[in-house]
Amino acid sequence: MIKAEQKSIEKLLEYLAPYGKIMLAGCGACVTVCQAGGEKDVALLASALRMARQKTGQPLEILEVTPARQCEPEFALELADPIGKVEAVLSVSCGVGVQTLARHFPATMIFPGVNTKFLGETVAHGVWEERCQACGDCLLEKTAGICPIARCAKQLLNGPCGGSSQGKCEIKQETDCAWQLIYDRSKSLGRLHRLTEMIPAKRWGVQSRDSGPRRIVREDLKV
Amino acid sequence: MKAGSNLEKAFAQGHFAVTSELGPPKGNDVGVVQRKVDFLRGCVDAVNVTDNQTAIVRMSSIATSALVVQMGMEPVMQMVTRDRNRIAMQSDLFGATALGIRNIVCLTGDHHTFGNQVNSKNVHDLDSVQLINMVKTMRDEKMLLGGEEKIEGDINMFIGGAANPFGDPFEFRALRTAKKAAAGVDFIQTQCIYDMERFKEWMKMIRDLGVHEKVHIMAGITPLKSAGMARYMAKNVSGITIPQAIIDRMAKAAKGAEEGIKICVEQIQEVREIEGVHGVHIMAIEWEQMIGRIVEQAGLLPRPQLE
Amino acid sequence: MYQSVYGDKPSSSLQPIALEPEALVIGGGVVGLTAARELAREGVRTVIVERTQELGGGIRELRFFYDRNGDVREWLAELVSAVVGDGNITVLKGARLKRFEGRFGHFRAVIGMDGGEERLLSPSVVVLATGRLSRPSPAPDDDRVIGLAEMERLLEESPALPLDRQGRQVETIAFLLDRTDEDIKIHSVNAIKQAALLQERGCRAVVAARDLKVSAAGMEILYRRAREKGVLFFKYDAPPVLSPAENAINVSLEDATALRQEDRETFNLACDLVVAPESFAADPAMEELCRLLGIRPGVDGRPAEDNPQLQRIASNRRGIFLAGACRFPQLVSESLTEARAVVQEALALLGNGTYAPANPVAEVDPGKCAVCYTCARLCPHGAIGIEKYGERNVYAGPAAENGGAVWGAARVEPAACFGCGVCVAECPARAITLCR
Amino acid sequence: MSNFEPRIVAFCCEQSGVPAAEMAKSLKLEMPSDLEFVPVPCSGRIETLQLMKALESGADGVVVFACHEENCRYLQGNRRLKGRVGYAKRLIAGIGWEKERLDVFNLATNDGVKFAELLREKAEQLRPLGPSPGK
Repeated sequence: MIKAEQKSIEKLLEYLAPYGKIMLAGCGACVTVCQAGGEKDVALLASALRMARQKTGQPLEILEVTPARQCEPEFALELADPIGKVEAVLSVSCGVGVQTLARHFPATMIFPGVNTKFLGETVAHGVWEERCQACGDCLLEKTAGICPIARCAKQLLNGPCGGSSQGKCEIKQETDCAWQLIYDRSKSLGRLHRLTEMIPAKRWGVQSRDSGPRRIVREDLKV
Repeated sequence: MKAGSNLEKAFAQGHFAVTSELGPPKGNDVGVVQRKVDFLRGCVDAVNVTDNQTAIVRMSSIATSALVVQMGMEPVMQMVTRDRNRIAMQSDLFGATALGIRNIVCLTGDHHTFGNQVNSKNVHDLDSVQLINMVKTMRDEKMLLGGEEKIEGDINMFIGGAANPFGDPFEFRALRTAKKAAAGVDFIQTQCIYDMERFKEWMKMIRDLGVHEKVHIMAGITPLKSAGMARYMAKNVSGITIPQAIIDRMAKAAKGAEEGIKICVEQIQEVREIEGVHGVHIMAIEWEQMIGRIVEQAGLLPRPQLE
Repeated sequence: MYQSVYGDKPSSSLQPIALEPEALVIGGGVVGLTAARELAREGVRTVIVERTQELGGGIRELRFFYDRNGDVREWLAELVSAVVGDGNITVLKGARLKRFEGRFGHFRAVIGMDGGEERLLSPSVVVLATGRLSRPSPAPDDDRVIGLAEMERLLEESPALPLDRQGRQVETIAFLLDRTDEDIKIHSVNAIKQAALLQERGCRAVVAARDLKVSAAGMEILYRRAREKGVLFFKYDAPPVLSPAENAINVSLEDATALRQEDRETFNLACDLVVAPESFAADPAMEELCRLLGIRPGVDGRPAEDNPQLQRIASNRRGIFLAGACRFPQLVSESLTEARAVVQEALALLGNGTYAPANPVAEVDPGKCAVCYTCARLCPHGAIGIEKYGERNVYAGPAAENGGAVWGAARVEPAACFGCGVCVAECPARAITLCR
Repeated sequence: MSNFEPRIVAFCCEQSGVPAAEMAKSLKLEMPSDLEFVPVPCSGRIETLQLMKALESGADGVVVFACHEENCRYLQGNRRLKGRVGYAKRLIAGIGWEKERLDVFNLATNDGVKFAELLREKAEQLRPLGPSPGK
């Protein structure tokens, strides 16, 4: 799922300084799972913001709302009435939610409350790691199920680079070297021979975001 | 002959080649280049020109290499895939060959977070193996990547790559170098060697794969200036392992620099006996003035004048 | 061989639901008033929501009936007083529909009054009768070119010759009907009616049309009466050209009644007045109304009927009906027929106060529902909604039983479901079954 | 293989396919022998999965009788079905089955004759293809 991290409270207070009444919109899906924008996080952040503004003498009235998802037009439109009553919205859903609200409420400023980070896996409770860059042309078949595009700092397709040592990436000690993992797993699967053939240059410009913002249309469903 | 460069001739005529490394200035002071070239004149068959090494902004490798050519020495232009996409790299190759540059070393390059532009967006459109293959295709099939267009003119480059026998997973290192050989590399310069045993083991695996006949392996050598430098490199330059024996030897020596040079010469003599090693690549980071002495003490002078 | 089209267990939700005899009529025009009056007569408590401060709607421009004598305004006044006097009907003027939720059997409508006050209604049926806006036709900017409405007023103000307008003698009037679009008859009816009345007053009336629409009850008789009174009818292909003459407008048109091209003559009619019928404009509020009511928008700013093959007065959602000019600009008589048809269908639905689904009904298993909104979005009859998740609009886990009310999952309103099964096929979680 | 009698599953929309089928029966029109009808309230009820399952479990041909494009009693049902049949056709073509094994025909309520004709033509078309590869 999409993983995100809340922005610092100072930054959020800076956004909300000019407003007296806002909506704090959470999201019931991905950001709930990574504890950045679920109903509990909304309540937590709301009380922190209220207390901060209490101190400065300009109280902040917050309308707390957490629809099931913020990336469906219908859920966004359900917030139409409450949004009509607030001066601005602080959305702690991922970047998709913020932009969905922005598209549907042209007259209301929608502030991002979190930094959307990556598509990732819950490695442990409270620990999430990047797994996918949505490059549009999955090559996991070539690398035994470990993606170098997402998990190698230099996105090497014919790794490892010279800096891989004791299974760790030279850049961050806590990060496993993707190519060490690829090597180990290929070996255990008996697919080492696949790593001796050069993976050709990737067609970034055709399927990844380098081809510009992408769109999927299922003609059979569109009707 | 693939490119007709001096380095290629050295290998072709069976000489034990010697290359060194030159770091371009952090600005446009041509004098820095001139000084380093003068140190190396006559001591090496060709000199590597680094490409924003450790992601620290320096004069570009193509410009510096062109200057080296004007100064009458043969450069080995390094190109990293960190900073340029395939369009930039192919157009730079056009320019480089036009400016008389005949050797290239294709590298992935150090991650930009090591350098002084931590906020930059890295490119990594290709990796070193794909770059090697691209240059080979441009040279041998006169084709751009993607294969549609014909190239006007010849891209005669003697293609080099790097290898790190001391990185992990060790068993895969030789295989990866074989992969580069298949991709079309002509010579390989290894990371600087301190753990001689591991290097010999790596060379054996290279020989078992028959790579040493397809590719000229050059052993990487870096003289240590002091025990401090040795400890520093062992600790935070990943991919380099320095046996404790060498660190102790450096610590005991009265003048670290002299001991470093002595060790360096011993290493050169030792690697010369290893079957499959066709040359040595001496990287004296900001110590180019010592190269002359090292090469001379190692008995590698005078360098052959090849035509 | 294939997974059965219908679920095996009978649906728990096929029991009949209670229906309060309450109706909401949107639009205080002649159609809305008629529908409200008929519903009230059958004991249905009706609320009329009229956007302006005056009842009557578009018909207030008319004075004369085309097929019988009598003053339209008297007839309208009598209807309005009957409605206002009826105990079962509440009239809300200066009011509009602000919000509309729920499905058949559980509609909730919030009416916003001009004063800012709001009213909550829970109608069982809704009648959409908001009529059409008419805009002066884009005639050349000559003050002697007027619309049908203005001609109707002129006729009312001067019952006999000399007909004068702004002090000028009016003798020859030409009606140009080339702006009638394909299937709208109303302009032809009014033009011929007015031409006949003008002839009675001694004027010379001319009607020029691309093709005359007379396919309505009593239209043939009206046409013959006009001919008998001396109204001249011209048929043309190329639109007539208007050009100012000394103190008249010259209308030159090539009469297309002659069969052979060379026999066609060009006529130049010097007229004191030219009548160009108004054109009908889409009511911008209709698009918003369709969205609020959740009904299918049609073409050219009209609401769409449920299905062209079936009743034209039913919208695609059970319990919501369309009638009158808002559905299609037509003769008042035709609109009134539609009003009565709506009343009959509404009464059939309300029945004896209960409604039992007559068709198989889809049912969502909340445990499997991923709240992906596909079914609510696709249901052709707006019968599926995502249940509000509690007052604080928070997302509770699926199938969190909460006193029978299931939160956070899609729910099909049995009474509103037509049993087509599209949602069942389209649901990515295969959480919906069709139960008989 | 000429006497091979293809097994056909016909999904029929209750608004068009079913009345047409009843009309064909009452007119005693000649129809393929190995035929199975699946009545559905609207062709929009037919899932891509049901089309595939019918083929997978032994049908040599699957046909869907849906209303004409603008006549769907439930507005868009038949257009959604058309999309699904298109998807399924691409799927079976992708796995090397003949596209003719899956088809959709648009009918009106009184198309009894056309119904029988279409089924006979489909049986004719399937005969040379032989039993379904899935058998």
